[in-house]
Amino acid sequence: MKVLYFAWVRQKVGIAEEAVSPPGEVRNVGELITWLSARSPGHAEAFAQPRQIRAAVNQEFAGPDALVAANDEIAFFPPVTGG
Amino acid sequence: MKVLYFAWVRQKVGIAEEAVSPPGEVRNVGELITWLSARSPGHAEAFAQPRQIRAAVNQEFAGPDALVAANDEIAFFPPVTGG
Amino acid sequence: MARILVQEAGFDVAAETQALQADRTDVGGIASFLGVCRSDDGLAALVLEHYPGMTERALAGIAAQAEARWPLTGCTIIHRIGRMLPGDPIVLVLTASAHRTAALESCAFLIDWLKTGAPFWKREEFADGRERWVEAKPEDEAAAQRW
Amino acid sequence: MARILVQEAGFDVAAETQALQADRTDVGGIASFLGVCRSDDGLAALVLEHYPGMTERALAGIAAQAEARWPLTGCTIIHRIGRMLPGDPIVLVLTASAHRTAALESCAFLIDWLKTGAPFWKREEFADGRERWVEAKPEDEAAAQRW
Repeated sequence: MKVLYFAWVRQKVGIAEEAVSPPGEVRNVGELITWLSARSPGHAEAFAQPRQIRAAVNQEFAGPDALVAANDEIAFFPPVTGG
Repeated sequence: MKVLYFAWVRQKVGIAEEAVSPPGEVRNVGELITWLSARSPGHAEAFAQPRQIRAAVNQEFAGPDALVAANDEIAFFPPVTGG
Repeated sequence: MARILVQEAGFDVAAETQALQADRTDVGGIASFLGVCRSDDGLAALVLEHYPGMTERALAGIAAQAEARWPLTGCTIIHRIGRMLPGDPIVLVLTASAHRTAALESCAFLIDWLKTGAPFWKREEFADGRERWVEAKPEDEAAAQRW
Repeated sequence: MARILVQEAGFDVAAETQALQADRTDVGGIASFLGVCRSDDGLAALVLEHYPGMTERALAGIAAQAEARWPLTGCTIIHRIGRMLPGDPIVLVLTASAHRTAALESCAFLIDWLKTGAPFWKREEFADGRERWVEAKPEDEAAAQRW
């Protein structure tokens, strides 16, 4: 599973991208956030306020209940501010 | 009183502009239309359908009840179609 | 104060856009509408007539309403008169503001009002020699009234 | 098919406008919105980050929605990334249609959705060295939801 981070989520995690292999009980975005939070203090800080976090699964916006699978590309970032 | 005609109103009247001196009982735009209609067959044709006619008094849109006076500039034209 | 031009000549969209930004960095968005001559039904040319004097007054009045209603940093209205061929630009409305909503709304307001509140008339000339004065559309009146 | 570009380089508003008219005379109106970097609160620069791949998909999806909803003859979205200085253009949305309402509405729709539905993030850099990620505005979400 490929995980990408953008904007201040990337800055707090400290890396832009990583390959992870969460255990089988991590089935959705919300569970992945919980699991990733334990990886490092940076991860923990990035995900400390889940309401500030948005996600995409395979480049489509996804909520916390969206399922995640081994070959997915999952991205975490703040609410978007383009335009 | 200066009277101006635009678009097909001008084409039907046959002139773009004329100076007129209507009698005192011609007090408003509607009465001026009636009075002008008697000036020539072209005027009559131009004003045959008063609902198709719009007017301006001193360069402001005006309804049939708008007053007209000797030194006014009165214009008659179809509904506008710019933009 | 809005920039209002009624002219036979064409106009330079890029230069007009640039002029609204010149020497200022408080502009966040510029909305524009460019009206173009279509070639519907074999149209060969469109001839635009106006009421000199009243046109400029009407456009300035409409622009002043927009400036009173939205916090604009600039506003430009250029309307051409005379003979246009299919593809030719006819009218340009530009509005600039710190925020996009003010720019977008005021631009739509201006073009809607310009269609019903400024003394321009269009005559269509067709390839087969026919001529026809364009009739006012009830939906244009409705569009202007919604503001 | 909309023309979608995500690029560091600037863009040529006049050329992009012209391209929507090239070789056709069924375009009656072109609406546009140009987003510009403001210098609020001593801003020195704005740095725009995005999600390569997803950005283009999201913009194409938003444009396809606009094209399904309004009878457009053309649609262009150009969004810059990287470092912008006050006064620099950031985003350009152009919509062309036979009729003005379709062009104006779809342009407003696109910029509203782009603000909430495309993965861009802005970081502000100030003259005194401070940096700050721009926060999403609730009114942007509301603007997008009204469509």
